Amino acid sequence: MDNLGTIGTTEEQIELMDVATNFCRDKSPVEKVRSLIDDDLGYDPDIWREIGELGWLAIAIPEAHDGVGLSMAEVVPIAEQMGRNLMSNPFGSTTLAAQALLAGGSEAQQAAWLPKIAAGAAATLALREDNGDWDLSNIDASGVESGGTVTLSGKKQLVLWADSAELIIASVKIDGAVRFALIERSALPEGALRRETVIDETARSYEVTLDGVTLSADALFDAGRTRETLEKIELAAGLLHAAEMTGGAQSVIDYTLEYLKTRKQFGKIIGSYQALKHPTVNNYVEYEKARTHLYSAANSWGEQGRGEVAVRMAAAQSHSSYSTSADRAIQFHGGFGFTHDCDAQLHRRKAILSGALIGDAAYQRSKLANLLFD
Amino acid sequence: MDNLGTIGTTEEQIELMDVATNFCRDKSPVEKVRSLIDDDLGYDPDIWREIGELGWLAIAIPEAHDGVGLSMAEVVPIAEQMGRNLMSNPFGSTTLAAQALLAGGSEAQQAAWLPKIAAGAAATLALREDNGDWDLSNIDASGVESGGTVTLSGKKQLVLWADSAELIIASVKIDGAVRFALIERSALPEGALRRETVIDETARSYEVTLDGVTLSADALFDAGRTRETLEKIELAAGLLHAAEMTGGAQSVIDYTLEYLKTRKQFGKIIGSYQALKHPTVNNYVEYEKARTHLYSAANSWGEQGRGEVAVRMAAAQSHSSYSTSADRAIQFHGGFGFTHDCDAQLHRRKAILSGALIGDAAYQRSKLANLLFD
Amino acid sequence: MADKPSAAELKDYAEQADAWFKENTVRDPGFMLPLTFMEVSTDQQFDFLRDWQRKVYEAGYLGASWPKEYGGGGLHSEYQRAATRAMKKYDAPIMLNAIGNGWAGPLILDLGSEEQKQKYIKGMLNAEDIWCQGFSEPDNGSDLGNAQLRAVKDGDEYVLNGSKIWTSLGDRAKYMILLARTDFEAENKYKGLSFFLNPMQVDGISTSRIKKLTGEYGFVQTFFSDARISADCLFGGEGNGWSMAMKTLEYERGAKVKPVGGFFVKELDVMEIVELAKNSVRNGKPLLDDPVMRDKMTQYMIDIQALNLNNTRRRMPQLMQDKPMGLPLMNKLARTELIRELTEFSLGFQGTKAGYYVGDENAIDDGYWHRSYLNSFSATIGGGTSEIQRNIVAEHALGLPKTR
Amino acid sequence: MADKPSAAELKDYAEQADAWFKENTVRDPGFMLPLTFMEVSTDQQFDFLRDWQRKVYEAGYLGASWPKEYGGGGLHSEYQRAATRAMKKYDAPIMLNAIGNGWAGPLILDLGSEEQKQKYIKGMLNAEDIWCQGFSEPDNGSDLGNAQLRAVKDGDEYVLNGSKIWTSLGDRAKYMILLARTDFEAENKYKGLSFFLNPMQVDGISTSRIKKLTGEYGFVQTFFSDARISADCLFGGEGNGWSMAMKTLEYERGAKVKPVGGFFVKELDVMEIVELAKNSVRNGKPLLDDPVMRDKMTQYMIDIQALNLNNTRRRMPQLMQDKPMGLPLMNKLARTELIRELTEFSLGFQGTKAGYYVGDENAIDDGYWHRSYLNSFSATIGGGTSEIQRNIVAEHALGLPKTR
Repeated sequence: MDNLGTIGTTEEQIELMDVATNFCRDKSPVEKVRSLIDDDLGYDPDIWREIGELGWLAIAIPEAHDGVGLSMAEVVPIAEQMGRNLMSNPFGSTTLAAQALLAGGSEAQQAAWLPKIAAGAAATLALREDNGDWDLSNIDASGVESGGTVTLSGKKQLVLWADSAELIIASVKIDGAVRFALIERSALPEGALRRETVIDETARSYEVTLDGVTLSADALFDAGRTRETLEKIELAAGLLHAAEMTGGAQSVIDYTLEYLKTRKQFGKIIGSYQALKHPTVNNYVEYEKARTHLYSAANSWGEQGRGEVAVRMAAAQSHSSYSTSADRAIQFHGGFGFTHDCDAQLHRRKAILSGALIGDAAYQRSKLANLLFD
Repeated sequence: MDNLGTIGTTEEQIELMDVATNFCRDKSPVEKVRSLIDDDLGYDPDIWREIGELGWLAIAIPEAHDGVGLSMAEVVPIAEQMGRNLMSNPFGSTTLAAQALLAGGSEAQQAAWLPKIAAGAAATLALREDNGDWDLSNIDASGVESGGTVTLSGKKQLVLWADSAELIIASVKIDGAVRFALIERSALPEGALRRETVIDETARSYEVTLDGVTLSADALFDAGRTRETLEKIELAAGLLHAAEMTGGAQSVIDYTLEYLKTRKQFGKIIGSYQALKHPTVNNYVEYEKARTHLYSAANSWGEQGRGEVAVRMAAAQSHSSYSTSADRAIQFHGGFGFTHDCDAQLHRRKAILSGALIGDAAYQRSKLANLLFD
Repeated sequence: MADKPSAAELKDYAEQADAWFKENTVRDPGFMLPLTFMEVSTDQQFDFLRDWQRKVYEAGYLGASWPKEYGGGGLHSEYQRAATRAMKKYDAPIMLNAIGNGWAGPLILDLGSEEQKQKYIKGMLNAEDIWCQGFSEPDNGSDLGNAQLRAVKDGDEYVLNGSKIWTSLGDRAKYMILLARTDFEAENKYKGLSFFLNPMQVDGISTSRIKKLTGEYGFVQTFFSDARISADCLFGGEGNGWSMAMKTLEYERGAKVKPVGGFFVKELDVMEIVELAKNSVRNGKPLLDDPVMRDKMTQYMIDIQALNLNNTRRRMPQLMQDKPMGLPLMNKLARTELIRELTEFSLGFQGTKAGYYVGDENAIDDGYWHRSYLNSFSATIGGGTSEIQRNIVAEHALGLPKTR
Repeated sequence: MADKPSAAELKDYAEQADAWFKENTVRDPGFMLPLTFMEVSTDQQFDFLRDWQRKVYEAGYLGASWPKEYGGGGLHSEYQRAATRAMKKYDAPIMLNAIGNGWAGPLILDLGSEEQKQKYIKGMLNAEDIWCQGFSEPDNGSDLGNAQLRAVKDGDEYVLNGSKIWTSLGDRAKYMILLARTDFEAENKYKGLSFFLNPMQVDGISTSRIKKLTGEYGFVQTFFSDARISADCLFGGEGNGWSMAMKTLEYERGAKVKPVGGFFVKELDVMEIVELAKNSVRNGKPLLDDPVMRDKMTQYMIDIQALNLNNTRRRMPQLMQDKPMGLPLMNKLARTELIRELTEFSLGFQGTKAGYYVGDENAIDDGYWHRSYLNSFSATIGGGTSEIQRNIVAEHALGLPKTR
């Protein structure tokens, strides 16, 4: 098979890994994560500003648009460290919106938005709908074009950080074809956003009602770019969430190890019981596989064919690894694991949301099988 | 769902369980099993005679044909104990041949053969072919009928105990339709039987070349009975092998427990290590599930719909349980487990053959799914 | 001992019970009903279930086979079984007062004094007196025998200091069955324990609610600081606490005492998940058209069917000859782990909707499956973790040596 | 220390090596070639592999970077790596003398005397002198440190009594690296051990072949009864046996000494199983049209790809910051368990044909898959069982406490 990924890193990637490791650890202690659960915004605006100043939102944006001119490969270590520290903010949704603009946006659209994003403006994608389908081309929200303006209708679900986003890129059907519409949040009518209750309490998600939103026809991506835009979004999202989940798996395993090394039962440190020790080793092995796939996916990003195989392997492995490690973390913490105070549940819930957003391990495997065996 | 089986036993079943438990234990110590591996016949003719005298081959044969007039339900505890003690002989193949005669044979054919079988004559079925297909209707061996005689051609594979069988019931295609032919082994030409090397060294299997075998047209089952005959054979074989595998699982778990209770490493009885103890518990739980399904299948045998669901559940669960328990038995015996002298491999090999004969757990589940969800 | 009813008598009673539960069972009060007594979170839920238990009791379908003189129905246990079958048939809500009816009640009926029977039984049947359990402690979750809560005799009182945790209904209970240490010099940790029927409305006893991983409440931690209770509360004599505690576990497994009736835990109805699967769509196709899902679902059906049949097989001695303790001891392990796996598996049916949780209008089945999955850990952890259960099966059913 | 070659020099050498292996590699000698040095069963296999190793050595592609003065090629290790890559590329047979070249050789080159280097190195490179390993004993399979084989000093000789087991090529070897107990009063079990370069053709040393679960041979048990060997055979000094043994394990992991080249174990070629799957038919349809099989096969591809990439990642410090011992220590566990699962899984491809075994004309791939599955246990058990490996990872990579 010649479409298997390879592993490698770039200097910039490793530098960013070092910076992000310290930044995310220092700025996102778990007490802070928990205090933000009850916060409407869901993140610390000052830290968000710092992230903008660090240029992290500009990494994968071309220099022509005031970006750093690197690729998603260099975004990976940042997303990984954010996931590791349960740091939740519009970084991911904004990065994906930028990728969408790069894949589908016209020169003018890119020029209008990418510099803003590179400078720290939040953005997001509105793709999912009530059918629950992971196939993003299966949508019902629609737009009617007439005389240079488009009138939208329908609902989009699981739109992350919509209230913070200056730009919402929504998929709608126009004349039966999937199109992408650039919507300024400020242009949304009153009450268009409904905050959703999602399984991951650290995330912020909204249902967006498009009814009555009108925009100029040149706020649409070119129809000819829809397919590659959808593909780019799916891959970028897979890579980004794989990074977050891999970081999360590392951290939930470390969290469990800490408990296994200190908690005593029957007069013994419980980490000496093979009933807890060996499954933890198995989870650790699966995590290392996930991390290997993650940096293979980052390295193979952009290579035709290889890129998708590597990203889906990373997504599948990180989702199953994160889910299992967090599930066992709850169990191995015993009674404490059953409480909201135990961090294991934060990770378990986050893994569920990530799988829901990009498609769980089984879904990734079904897509992979076609790439590998057909 | 109204097609799920129920559990229950009959008095005769329990009596036979007690008799078979002692008989198989006494007559089939493992030293004997191993000595028979190098024996051409593969079983002890005196014990085979005793089995005939005990009337075990007559259990599921109607009294009208000199049988006991019970059902496969009462055969189950015997097959279970034979599997438990790795007792290998034509009991299974003969029982299945009788079931085939009951499902598809004419009154005359039944009258000709069932009394002989009830009295202890061995018989077998020749169903499988080189395509490896578990769908027994997919065959190439054929027969040409003309002027009251049928001329057969083609090869049948994995025909158990063919050299001991007085009767071989073979499936062949005649005019495009699957038919069953009653072949007296004595009528086979020289060299028609080739002993096969099968994974289970305690079993005896033959490839049967049908070329040139001719028989009278009334040695065929009626064409109209083919479908129910195939179904009956598949279910009876599923039940019988489920019983053998369940008994085998019990025995390989006990064999492992014995080792875990006596072997010392690092100055400790290894059975005190949770790394060995907990997986053994899991295997035991799966075994008990298999045994529950087995006696549900025996009890539901003959009930339309329920019978097949219960039998396939028993076959699926016993195959996966036996396979896993034997696999772990090899591992948990350490270096000794890797030797031919360790009994674990006898069981592991037997589980592979059983799965090959009736269809492994995955195959059983695929059939079950249709019964449960469609 | 009440007489065994005739088939006709039993039939009449069963029909009455059937009719009653058919008429009176409320399945959807407009809010989510707890599946177990450990999940009672809101006042609404508590009040509803308390009223329901009283109503069932007053209709004569709870404690029907407990002695008349203490508030029971005095009937043969066949009657109660018939009533319980009717509750199951109509998917009736759980009985709230689990620790009272399932643990304390049988113990008191079995070993209690006349006064104790008079004092406690009726109040637990009609749910007037809610009971809770005080065995686990924060530092000894799995190691009950190591309980450290201190009970010091002082005149005709005991002075209690320490803390208990995972107390279901602890903040609503009138009594607690309490495992406390009366002797710190005992030759082994078990002999130092004593068992109390402990009143909760006492100075020095306070509770704080524990927020569960589901975001709901249902357990409390109970603190004892110089709490004084009458020495009469001691049950079974000093130093016999461990054997009393073990007895309550036996009763729970259905030994000796006649069944009080009803159920404290609703068993997950498998068909619900089959329904979810049948109604789920994945990439535009019915989920059960996806052979991978079919295969997994089929394996779960095999598991579920096995565990359900095991309950029958357990009562068939002819199929329980070899390792007779195996089935009884493995049941909790197998069932709770299966429910955890199954509820987790169900999240994979939901596509992007798996992102929603209880409280969102877009959540499938109001988030029932997510909640059930998260709650499933209460059973794989509580009452002896699955890891402890494997030790128990290994040591008591398979005869493997203890892990030191 | 040989100079690092220039790109051009290396390219020339690599091209020569490539050409040589392209021309000389025999992939199918007409009988089944062992995948590992532990599976050499017949004389035919042994003779073939011995000749092959000599041929490769004489061509300068084995031991190319070992010191010239002892029989090596004296080249920089980049050369040897290039040659090994060529062997892999043409799927060349394994190097037979694994214990000699992989274990004893590096030890002797690292710590041996001039005489020892002169005496042993060349003979192990050209496969003239076959080496075997005597660490495990029948009663101490996993507990090497507890070795009981007795070595008693008597004048300028040691007298050996006891037994070793799982000795690959033990019946064909000229030398054995032997772990024996010279001091039964040592303060701990490890300090009582000494390490010997033990000659096998000595009175009192006998071997008996062990039949494997595959039905084949490949290991022997070696018996020592009053076998006398020269005291010169002691290596590393009395009481240092354990540290010598541990060193051999380090060399095996590729530490310190330059690579001898070639490989002693053929890695299962994943694509083989994909091919099997692609060519298999199930119920009339291609196996890989069965989505359940596709799904499982895909997961295995994910696992295989991860383990293969891990070998590269291990050499990337920037991706090995956290738990640096994790990847190296988990490799054996992960790889051997995967191969066991994968080969077992492959049996499910074969329908009724899975009933056949090596030697039957109807067997798929001559029974290669059944045999590989059964043989896979030699790797999940030998060299420290998977259970021991999990302890090692837990304790040395994750910092969990020892299990007592």
